[in-house]
Amino acid sequence: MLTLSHYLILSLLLFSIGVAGVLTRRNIIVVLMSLELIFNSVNISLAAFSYYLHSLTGMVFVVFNITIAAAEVAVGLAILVCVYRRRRTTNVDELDELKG
Amino acid sequence: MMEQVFFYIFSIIAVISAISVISARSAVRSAFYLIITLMQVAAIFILLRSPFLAAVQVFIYVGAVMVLFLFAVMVLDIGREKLVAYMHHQSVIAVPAVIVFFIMGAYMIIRGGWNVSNAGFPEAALAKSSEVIGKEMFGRYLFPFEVVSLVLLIALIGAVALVLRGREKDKQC
Amino acid sequence: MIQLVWLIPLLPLIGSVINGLFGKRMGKTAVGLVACVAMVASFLISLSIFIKILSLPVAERSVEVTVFNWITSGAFKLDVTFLIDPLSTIMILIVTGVGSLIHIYSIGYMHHDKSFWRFFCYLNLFVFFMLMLVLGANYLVMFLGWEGVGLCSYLLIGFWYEKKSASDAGKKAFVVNRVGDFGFILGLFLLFWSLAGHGITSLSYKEVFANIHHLDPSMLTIITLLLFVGATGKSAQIPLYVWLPDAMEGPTPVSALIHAATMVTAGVYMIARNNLLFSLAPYTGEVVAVVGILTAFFAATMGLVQNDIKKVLAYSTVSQLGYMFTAVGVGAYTAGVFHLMTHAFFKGLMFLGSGSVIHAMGGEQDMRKMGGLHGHMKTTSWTFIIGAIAIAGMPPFSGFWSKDEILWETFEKGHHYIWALGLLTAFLTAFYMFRQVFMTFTGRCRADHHTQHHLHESPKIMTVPLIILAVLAATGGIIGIPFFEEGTAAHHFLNSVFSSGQHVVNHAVAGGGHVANAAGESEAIHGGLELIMMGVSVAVGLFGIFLAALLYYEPMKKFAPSFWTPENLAARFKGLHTLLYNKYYVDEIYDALIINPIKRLCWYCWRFDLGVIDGIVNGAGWVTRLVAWLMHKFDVYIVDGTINSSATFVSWTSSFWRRLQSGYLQNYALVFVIGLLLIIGGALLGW
Amino acid sequence: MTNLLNINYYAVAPELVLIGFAFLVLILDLLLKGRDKAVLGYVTAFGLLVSIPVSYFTNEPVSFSGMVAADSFSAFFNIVFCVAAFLTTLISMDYMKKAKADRGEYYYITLFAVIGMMLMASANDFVNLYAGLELMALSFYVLVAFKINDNKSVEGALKYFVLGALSSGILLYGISFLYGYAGSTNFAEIARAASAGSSQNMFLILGVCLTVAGFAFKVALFPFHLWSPDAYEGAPTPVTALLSVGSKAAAFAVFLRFFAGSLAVLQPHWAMLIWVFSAATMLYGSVVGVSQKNIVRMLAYSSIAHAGIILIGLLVTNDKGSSGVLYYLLVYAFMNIGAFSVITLFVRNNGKGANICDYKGLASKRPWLAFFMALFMVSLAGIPPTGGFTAKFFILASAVNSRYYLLAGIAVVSTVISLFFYAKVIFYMYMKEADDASVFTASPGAALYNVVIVISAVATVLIGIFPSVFMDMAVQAVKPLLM
Repeated sequence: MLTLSHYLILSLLLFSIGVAGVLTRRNIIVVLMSLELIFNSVNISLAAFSYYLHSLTGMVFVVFNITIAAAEVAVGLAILVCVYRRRRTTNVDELDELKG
Repeated sequence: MMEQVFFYIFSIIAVISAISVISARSAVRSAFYLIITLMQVAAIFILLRSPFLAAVQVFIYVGAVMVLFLFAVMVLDIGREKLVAYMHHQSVIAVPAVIVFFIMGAYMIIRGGWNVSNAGFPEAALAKSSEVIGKEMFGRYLFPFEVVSLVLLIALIGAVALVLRGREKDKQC
Repeated sequence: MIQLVWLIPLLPLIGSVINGLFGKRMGKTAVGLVACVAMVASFLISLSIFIKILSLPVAERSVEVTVFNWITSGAFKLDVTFLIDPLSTIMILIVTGVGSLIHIYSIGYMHHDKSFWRFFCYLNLFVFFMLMLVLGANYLVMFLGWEGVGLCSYLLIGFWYEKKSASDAGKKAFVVNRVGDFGFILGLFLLFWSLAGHGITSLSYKEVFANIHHLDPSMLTIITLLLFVGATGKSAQIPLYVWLPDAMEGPTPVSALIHAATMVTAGVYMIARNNLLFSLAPYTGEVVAVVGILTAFFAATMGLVQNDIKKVLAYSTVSQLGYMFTAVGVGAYTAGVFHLMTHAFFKGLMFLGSGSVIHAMGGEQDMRKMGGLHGHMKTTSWTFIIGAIAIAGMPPFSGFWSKDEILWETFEKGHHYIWALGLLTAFLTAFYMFRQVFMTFTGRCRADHHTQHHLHESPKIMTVPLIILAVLAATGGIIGIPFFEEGTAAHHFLNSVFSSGQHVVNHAVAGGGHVANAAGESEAIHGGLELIMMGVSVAVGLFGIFLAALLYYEPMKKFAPSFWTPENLAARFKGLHTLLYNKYYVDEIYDALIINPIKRLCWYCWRFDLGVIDGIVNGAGWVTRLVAWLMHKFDVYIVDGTINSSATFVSWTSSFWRRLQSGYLQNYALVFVIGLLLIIGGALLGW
Repeated sequence: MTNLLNINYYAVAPELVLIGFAFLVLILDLLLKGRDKAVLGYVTAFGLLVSIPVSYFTNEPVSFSGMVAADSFSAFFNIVFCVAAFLTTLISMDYMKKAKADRGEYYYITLFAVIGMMLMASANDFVNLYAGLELMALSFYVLVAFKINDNKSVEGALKYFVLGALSSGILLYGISFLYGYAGSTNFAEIARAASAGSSQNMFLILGVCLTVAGFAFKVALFPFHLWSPDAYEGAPTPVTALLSVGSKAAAFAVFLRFFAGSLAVLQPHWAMLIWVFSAATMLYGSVVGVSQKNIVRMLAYSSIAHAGIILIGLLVTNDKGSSGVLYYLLVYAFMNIGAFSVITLFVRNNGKGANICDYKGLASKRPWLAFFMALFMVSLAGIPPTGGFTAKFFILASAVNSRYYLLAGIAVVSTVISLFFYAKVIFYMYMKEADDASVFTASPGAALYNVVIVISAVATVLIGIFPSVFMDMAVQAVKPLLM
């Protein structure tokens, strides 16, 4: 029997993998992809809660989240394009002008 | 029983491809692995009796977002990553930290439980989830729905302001 | 009229703001006019309030004017409230009156300065804070003024900041005053803390005084001692007097206004205002009196050998402040405040006079290069001499009455040693003041030819304030002449403020078996004994003047015995002279005892930093380097990377240890996640 | 249907006004050409100005099926947002020209950011809250990157974006657990569930921890603050001013409404967490601020330290603490934007004017500006009689009242430490001579800066001298929270 915990653990696993990707990958595009993993894991969690709670809020929230995540990707890639134009790199570590 | 089997199949594929996303050497591969993960998530949504979400997931994520990603990868990142280390050196600390996070989270999830057992929507209603979600969205969630439209607008304007206008400036220079 | 009291501090503030913001563009005439009009208007209001107060019955002479409720937080209230009572009225009259004269004088004195507007901006601002200090009806407003005058004093001492000695002196004043203020703040905190324990959370004098009996005497002693530490800083008493002589680096009107007439008397005012607290802590009173008289004496001895015209006045100021503290220490608050007033007149006068001299001498301050100036600048000379007579305590000039009153009160209250030391100080005062007069104004001019040629009397705008102050210095003692019914006018006027404190003191004295002498009974005691005392102090003063004349006044020198010349005396008492000339080496002692140890401590701390902290960092670096090496092997053999990781890894770790803000995005994210882990972990362990 | 959903347009009147103006500016931007575009900034500022009284008079019951709580609390915050955005819009008109980033999008994106903040302040449901937060955050990502030809600007934006998205993810994850715990995303429902159920529920704990981390990022609490100095330095200076005031205030609004309002029952459980946050943030901000040479970075750390102090008011879950937070934010808006306007006036594209030592001798060259700058520094340092002092006073008084003595002590220590860097600016302005007076030449649009600086200065002093007026407003504003 599938329980809520199954789905939540799956979601947690994807979330952790996403966080690990943000922390370890040097390519900004892959970092952004890892962020998408995080949002997806949240969506699984919300949908699972929604299903097991018999409440539709979670489902609606997922729809909103998917939309907002798409918007975020657009803005993120736009910023990335700006960075690339200035610095000709997608390596996170080469961006260290601001520090201290 | 079948449901369980499918859940494990989808989950395992999702996790493996997710790990591949963050460990693949090239960004293009990462993008493809991510598409696989997103498809599995859509399948999970179906297991959760919400085909509408699954459809949205496929349309928006796989159809729109990933195309955007692939586009960005192709335009900005042609094979450059091979030249530099693709993994950050702080992995030594980051990976254990994430594992600790996972262990703590898993412990809390297994120990946790929810407080209410409300049965707002019976099984039958969930079967028609597209319709119900639609009603909810234009009913109770009308206001956030409108706000989300503004979010999309701002993404549009923002992308134009940063990318399109930037090119105009480049031309002038 | 009394309701308009808020105008008194506000006008100088407005003047200051106008000059500070527009001054640069307004031109010197307008700047001076704005500053002086603000001051004079403020003085006129003060005067009318004074008259109004006089017309009220004695019992109603204490009026609180709440300008507005500043902060209300539950039962706790902070108001900007002004207290008009005889004490604050006298203080505002002094501050605005003498202040106005000094402002007018400054127009002449500072006329050639390029930062004319800045000067008046600061000066007006200072007056504002000083008025807040004396007018405040609660400790907060007083504290605001207290800190404000300190700030302005610092700004004005360092006014010519291009001159290193001036900015150093400013810094010295700042640091020394911080030491004092630390004690003061501590005292205030302790006062509120202990009162809050009894459920009183008010800051106003009225409330505090009404409930002060809740505190036990030992606590009160500590509080008053701490407050007195603040007073020693602000009013230049032992051991914190060292900044005042150096403060003479500021422009002379500043010395006159801040470092003679007003700010330095803030400590005296504070103790007079808190007379009830100090009366309840007799031990503190003793300390105040002893510190005061010792300061008076030692400063006077240091004044004997100074050659800088302003330094002499500076030491004399410290010495006179010592007198005032002696007075308030023994419980003779009226006498202290009375001396404060007369001192403002004659010391303000003398500083302005010395300024006039310096002006004429083209900036020269060394008295050995002066002499014979009487012929060149009659007004300055005469007014200066009047000031000197007043400070030397010659009747009927103001200084006589006030100083004599202090001496008489100390004697009468049984402090005979203090009285004796006071008398000796009076002698020294007369001596060094007339030494200064003779060296500056009589004899042959020792200045170089060029300077002599340019000697001139100062313009009217400078001499008129001198004349007014001279008149005040000469006649200001009237209110302290003790031969009226019901005591002196000053007593009569100030009695209501000090009666509670006085009552406590007299009570204690009576309990100790002494004869109680309430202020109201002063008529009876101002009898024979006091006349004798007066005679003695006049005689001592005259003797001092006579000895100074023998030493420094040309026509008298021939009557002096052969050893009685400055050179012979200096040679004979070489050790003493050197000691005095170097001001008892106090600055050097402070350097050796306080400053150098602090410096050394800092150096040790720095060494500690280098040795231990770096050790830790290096150790951590070593560990991470090991991990890095292992990782490197892992990379090479397992991941098959082409990564030269150790170098970048070490650079990453070092920047991690050195600074969290490394500039690397993923470090930020990692810190973020670790923070999250800590939160969740903490929550799991149960916060 | 309408009644069932209780759609109430009055409840979102301020947002509607701004949306209207945003579209007006958008259309004008398309229609106008060349020099005429200068009007965009004025239209934006006017819109924000109009929205202030509208916000003031908006006080409606909870509407949109429990989504929007347009009460006096959100009205107070809306006014703060509008004032802050109004002032920063005025200074940005000339700045953007100077920075060669004078594009019309800037103005309506600013308006959208303000709308997002308003939605956050009035949100009564996590769905709505998250939408508003993302609206604000996306707008700010774009605004921070707005000087697209400046390395620092885009770099700061990228860092801000990645960390911001990460924090959004974490926040969202936390929301999902709170939803799982209570079965609803509505604040009132969650509050009901929290007061009914056990406080040891793991979903609740996990949800609270994750949401706290998400909002701590927006407030820039240690250790979630790392983005802020970089984003602040990189961003166009007016944007930095708005970011440091608006985004922070919006996150505090949520903190107050959700933690001090809905989860007040659980205060003993999260108090320790907030205590540690507050202490660490205050000390970190003031300590690291001391070593800064760049004045914007210095203000970034100062802003971190201020956030730590404001957090004390959150910890004290009574009307004193909460109203103290509102009051502090109001004061902070004026003094911080004032300081940033002076900086904006002088800062050059080549980085001149951004260092503290560039302000040498300002007092003799531009006495007015130096005076105002000194006033703002004095206020930020919390010295009477400025608003900064009274704000600190209220917060610390509430802390002492609720027996957080140690925290109040730490706040005093942090204030004393921070005095060093504020005094450094004053010291450079007044005690040194200028090496290079060219920094102080005014740009052609200086008049607008002066307006902003004077408004901020007057407000800073007025609030300091008449605190009770504004405190009463704040006390009124927090009433709906504590019912």
